[in-house]
Amino acid sequence: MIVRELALDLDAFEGPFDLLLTLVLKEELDLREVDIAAIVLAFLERLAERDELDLEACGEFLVLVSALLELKARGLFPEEAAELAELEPEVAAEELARRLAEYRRMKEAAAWLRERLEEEGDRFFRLGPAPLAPKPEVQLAPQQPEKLAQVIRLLAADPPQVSLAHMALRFPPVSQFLDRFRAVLRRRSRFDFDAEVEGLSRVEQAVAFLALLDLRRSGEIALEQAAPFAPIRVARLEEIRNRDERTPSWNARSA
Amino acid sequence: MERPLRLIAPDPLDQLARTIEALLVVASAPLSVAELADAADDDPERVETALELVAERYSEGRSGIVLEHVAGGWAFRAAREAADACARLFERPAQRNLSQAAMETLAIVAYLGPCSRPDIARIRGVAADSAVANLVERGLIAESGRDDEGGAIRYRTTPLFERVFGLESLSQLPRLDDVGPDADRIRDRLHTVAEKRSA
Amino acid sequence: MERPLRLIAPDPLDQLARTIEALLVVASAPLSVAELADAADDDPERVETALELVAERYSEGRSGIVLEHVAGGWAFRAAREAADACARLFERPAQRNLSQAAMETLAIVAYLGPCSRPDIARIRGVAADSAVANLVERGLIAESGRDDEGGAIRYRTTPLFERVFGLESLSQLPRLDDVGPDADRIRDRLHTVAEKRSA
Repeated sequence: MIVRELALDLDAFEGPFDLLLTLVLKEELDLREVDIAAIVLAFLERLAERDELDLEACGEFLVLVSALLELKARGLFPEEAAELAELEPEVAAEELARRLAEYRRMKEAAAWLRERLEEEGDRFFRLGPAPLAPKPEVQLAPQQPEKLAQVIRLLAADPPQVSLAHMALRFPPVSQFLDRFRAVLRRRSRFDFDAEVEGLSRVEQAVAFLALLDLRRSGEIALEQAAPFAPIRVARLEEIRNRDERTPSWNARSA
Repeated sequence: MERPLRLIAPDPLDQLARTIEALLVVASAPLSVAELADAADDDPERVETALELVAERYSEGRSGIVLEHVAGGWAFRAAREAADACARLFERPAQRNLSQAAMETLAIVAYLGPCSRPDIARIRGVAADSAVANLVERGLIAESGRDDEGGAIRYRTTPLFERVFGLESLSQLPRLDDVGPDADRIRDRLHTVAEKRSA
Repeated sequence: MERPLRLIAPDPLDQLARTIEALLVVASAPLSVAELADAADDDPERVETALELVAERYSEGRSGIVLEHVAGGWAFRAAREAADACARLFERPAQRNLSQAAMETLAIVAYLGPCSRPDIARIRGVAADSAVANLVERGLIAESGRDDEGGAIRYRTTPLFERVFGLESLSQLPRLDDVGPDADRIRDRLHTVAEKRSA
């Protein structure tokens, strides 16, 4: 799935996600009027049409949507103690703007390269030596043994502590939530998603939701929601199908 | 200033052109003017002139072999009109089937110059390990030393990348400054918000 | 005998000749008439006739590229008049340096003793397959039994390695006391750093 081609039909905007980002970047569209939940719904609908969970697309979508959320939150609630609270606001703003612009530029570059590759598809050339060419022998000039020691020293040098504190967007692995939800389901047959992820950052909540989708796809759980935006109830599917103890194979698969 | 009278005719350019043809038909990769001049044991200027002759002879529509300026040098390739025939005989090069992840990773390496897997992951927001391994295997990017700080391996694009994409050099990549002013505007806007917040 | 007047030109043989030129300039091995006919989607007889055209165009004295019939079929080669130039192209001066990947792999094998590719990859943080293959091809490392545990092939340095680095034996390698007193401690240290780096 190509996230930037995601078709959107919102009150404030109709067209591909890509164009929406461009308009927001150019300030031709006020983000306050954009329903980000509707974008997420459109994405999830597209995701549900496929058999496999497209993690590549999910990652990409998360980056873009969390950046949009961040921007919108800052516009709407400048006082709100968002997850960037511990950061210097200027640093966070700088980082966010830089990343948005950089990511967007790289998407454009990738699109240009793809187009170029298609144009050049009818250019054939030989890779490697010609059939009747002589085989060259490359000899190595004398080398200093000290270079070997230097290379080992470089490999043995402590890497600096990489601080991630400046990163506005951090993604915990989906597997972390898969494990967590499975553990909960071993104790209880049902739980309330919203209560379970309460207190987590938005990004963590989004990843938790992906984990939920994955569990549903693999047939481990059923999801219920009384109405849009109502709490999501998660039920162990085995529990619904048969009230007996889980079979060993279920254990193996969920391990 | 008067030029000395030449009694002996210079080596005919045509012979140099034939030598260049011979070199290019056996070469494994594009050859620069300097490499051609060294091998032909002739002046780079004369090589440039002879290359014009060769380019004229081996051009689309005139010949099945076409001379092209690519990846910092000169190389022969098949004429575009023979693409269907080539496609029937040769497998589509692996370099031409790239996933979106690989394409974005390639764009980042091509535009930002030597960069490491953490650098790429930071921009794309997802781990770049498999995309990088895939591009290395296809020969489109290669290792280029290690980061001064973190010690992470850095990658750059290869001459093969330029050849596959039909680029004379990386400087032929289009500039991507369209978003630049917008990025500044967003930054200003965020600064304004930030100031309000910290006030 | 009078030849019939031809109002319609036959499929131009010249185009088929150009297609054959294109196929031959891309091929890595000689091509048979059957292969050429399949790729050009044409009759083998017509391909034979077109090959005569190509052979005439690409012959000694007329072109730097010469069509040659060898055991496996047809291929282009360099003209004999360009033999000296081609020899200069391929007699490259000794290579000055190894790539970073090759150097790191070589240093690991030299200091730690026989290592498998997984061992090397674990320390370098990236797959070692092509670096190992490259060093084996150059004769700087060679296979040396298999891993006790996983059964992976292990590699050691060769006498050529010692000659290139001016060593009488591996015991002459510069000491690395600052990293570790012996190979085992150095290995432990490298593993520790590699884990930190990938974290």
